[in-house]
Amino acid sequence: MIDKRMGSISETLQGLLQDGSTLMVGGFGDAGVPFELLHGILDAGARNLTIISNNAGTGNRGISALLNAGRVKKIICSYPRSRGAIVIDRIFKANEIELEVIPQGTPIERIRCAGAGLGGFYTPTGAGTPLAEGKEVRLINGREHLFEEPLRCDLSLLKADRADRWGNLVYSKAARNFSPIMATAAEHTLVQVREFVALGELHPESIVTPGIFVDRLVVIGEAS
Amino acid sequence: MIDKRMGSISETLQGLLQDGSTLMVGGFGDAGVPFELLHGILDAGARNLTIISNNAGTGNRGISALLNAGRVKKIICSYPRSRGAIVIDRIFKANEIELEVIPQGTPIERIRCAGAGLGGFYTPTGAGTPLAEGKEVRLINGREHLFEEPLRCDLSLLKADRADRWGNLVYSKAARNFSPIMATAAEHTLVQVREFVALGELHPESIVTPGIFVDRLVVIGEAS
Amino acid sequence: MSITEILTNIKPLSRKQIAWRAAQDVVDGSYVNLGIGIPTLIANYVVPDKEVVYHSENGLLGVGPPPKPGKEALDLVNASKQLVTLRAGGSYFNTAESFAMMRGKHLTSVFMGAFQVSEHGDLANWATNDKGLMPSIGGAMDLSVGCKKVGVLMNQLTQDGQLRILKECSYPLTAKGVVKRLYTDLAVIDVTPAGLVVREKIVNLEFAVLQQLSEAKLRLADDWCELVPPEIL
Amino acid sequence: MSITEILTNIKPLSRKQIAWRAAQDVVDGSYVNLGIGIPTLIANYVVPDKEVVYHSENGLLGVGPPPKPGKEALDLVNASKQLVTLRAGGSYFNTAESFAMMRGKHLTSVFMGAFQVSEHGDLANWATNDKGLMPSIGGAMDLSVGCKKVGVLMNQLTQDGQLRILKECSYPLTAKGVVKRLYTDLAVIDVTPAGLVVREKIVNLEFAVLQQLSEAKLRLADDWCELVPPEIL
Repeated sequence: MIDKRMGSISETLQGLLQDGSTLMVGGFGDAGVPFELLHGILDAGARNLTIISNNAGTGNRGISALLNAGRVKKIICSYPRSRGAIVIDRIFKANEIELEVIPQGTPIERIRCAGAGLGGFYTPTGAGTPLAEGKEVRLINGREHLFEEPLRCDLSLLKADRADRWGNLVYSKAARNFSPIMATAAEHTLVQVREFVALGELHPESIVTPGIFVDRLVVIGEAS
Repeated sequence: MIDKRMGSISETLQGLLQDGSTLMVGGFGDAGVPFELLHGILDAGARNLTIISNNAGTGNRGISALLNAGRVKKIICSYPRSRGAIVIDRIFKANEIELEVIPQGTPIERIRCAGAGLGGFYTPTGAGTPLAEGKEVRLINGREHLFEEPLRCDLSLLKADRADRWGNLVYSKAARNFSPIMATAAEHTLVQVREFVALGELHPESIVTPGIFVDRLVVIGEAS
Repeated sequence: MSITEILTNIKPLSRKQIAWRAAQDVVDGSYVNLGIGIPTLIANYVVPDKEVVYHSENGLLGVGPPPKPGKEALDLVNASKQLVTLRAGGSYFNTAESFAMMRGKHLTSVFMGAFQVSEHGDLANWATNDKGLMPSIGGAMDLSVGCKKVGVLMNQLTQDGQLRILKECSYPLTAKGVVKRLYTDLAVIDVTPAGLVVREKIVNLEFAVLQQLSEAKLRLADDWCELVPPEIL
Repeated sequence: MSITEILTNIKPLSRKQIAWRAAQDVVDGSYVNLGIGIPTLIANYVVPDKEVVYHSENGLLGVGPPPKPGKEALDLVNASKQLVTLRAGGSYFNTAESFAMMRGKHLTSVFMGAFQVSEHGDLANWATNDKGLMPSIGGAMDLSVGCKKVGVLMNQLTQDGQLRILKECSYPLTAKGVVKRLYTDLAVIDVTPAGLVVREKIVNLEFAVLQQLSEAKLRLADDWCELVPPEIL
């Protein structure tokens, strides 16, 4: 019998989080960010975290809360700048964090590469720019490409709209973004969902993330 | 105004097919095979075709019909052997075709690579086997990987279940298989569909192939 | 003539007017990505009889106008994180699929902002040389290497009067040799294999003066015309 | 003893009994891929209180039994191109996603047929040395490099009495060092870093005789037990 539901946020994180863990966090802006799971990480007290996410948080919640509490050693993202990105801006200027900014298409493809069991790929993105420094460059059809390696993590923290006990997921609108790919490249994939439904209620042609990629689910209801 | 519907199979192929064209053909077994488009290719009379497909046809229709008519110079597939694969078996044994057999996960990834604008990738699949001959081998984390290049084509011939005038597609059950990826790597993507629906009728979260990847559609109804 | 004197004789385009001019180049039936800032305004000036499918790199095709008050969906945002709507025919997909569209040359055109552009079409729009400014790339690099037509919208000069059209960019590059057309507050300039070619310039702006406002050498097209935007409030 | 004499004293497992034995190793809550041929039969012998999600490389999770007459859907086939059903909770996806599951080590176990297996766990199941036999790979290479537990189901000998368990495969390899367990009509044999270890063998089969039927050296596990299948018609 498969049932991936956990009773609470803390049970969902139980035994999986360590100091020094690498976390992937779904979401673009606020859409799809698993705020409750992130606040669970804050409560769990882990330190020296590495976070892989598109943005670096705004206001005082979610990733910003972890940054503000000094729990994050390094953040890998494509677009930290944002109206309201006050915490990352402050600690970046104070040199209190290692910030790695990479073009959005590269981390998502590196994550997919890891999840798909591939060994790396070449992309034209970033060739001829400062981001090419230290990277293998290969001329393919006369055009420079950079070699990029698979990117995996210990925990993927995601937010979905609906789920069943097998862990099948559908997302809400543009809240989908990174999550279906991040689900494939984690040692453990943890998902907060708005609504839990009976097995068979999600249409098999419309399931976006098949449950094989999901380890634990927690039902949050209408999240913050 | 976008309307990708064509009035007939011949109009759908009009001006796009040449001797020597490379065609990708969706489908696994019979599920998802665009038989009517393939028979349109037969009627159009093109020769020296290269076909990329999972199987090599059974019985006397579809790919088998093209093979039987001597129109195909080369076929790249993963699994030509099959009950009823009489035509490919005969012309393979008679040495009348160039047959390249590759592991199914590699062509689909090469096709995706082309459609995604990447320059190539490394896969562990095929390493240490005769398929590694002539390929670049790279040791990644102590494991042999083969370098694989993007694979594109002139025309992708696909079958979908429903479509709208923007070319958005949904598929029927396991008839999906290669088609959503093949749609991304063709100079022109041509799709035969069972049913045409009004714009907005396909749910935006359930569309499998966004219309951006589709050039022309033809409505066939319940296909053979 | 000083820049101040120049600017008293001419009327540079407003941000909205620059967006209006770029909108004239948006083609019916095309797939278009609009970057953060001025480019986002372009959709407002595309005439409604053109059917255009707007792409947003966070995973949308068919982006529509902002929602009516009370109809907002918090999960429906564009790449600028603004609340938007989805048109009939629109679809949602994941970031990998979205960037496959971008890098894979499936979009017809993209319009972006920039800090600097070189005469070779090099683009610099993600970082300056100010170590205190937090760098941010987003989709800019993937869009610029992958798109068939890259248009850049920017004022001819920075707020403190620095040139932006240069022989070589001094800021870190986003991509090399990708920009096809520049839309500034003074002119429309094409990047060609033979260098920068001015296609349109605003009324009362002498070509020699426009050249002063570009480090890179400009050439005035034989068939150049005046850039006359409508009044936009 | 000749092979004929051996075979008069023992009762090798039938195809269905081999599938039954492999089914005993299928774990509750696991994700399992069943290859073409004997492996497809395994699902018939997994007890119903185990909830198992069957994967088919053509893009299905949650494959169910064959459809009832009159309920067939022609688009719902498994990797063997047999008509199947989809269980509640099942899903459809494209081939790239399906092979990501396979290569990316997301499946718990895979069961395949083989022509030959070596003592190092090398697998040969896609081509022979007969140039007249059309080679076919399908998902075999990706499954075998990507899956955590690869089990092989095959008769100990070929139809014409050739050995299949070898020091080195003579046929073209599918993958190197991937097979973890062999289920034959005579025995269950594990591939370990120290070589092949017989865990189970059928009644009345002397170990020395079993060794004769394998070119590769076998070792009998200290805790070996008898392989006693149920009668299956």
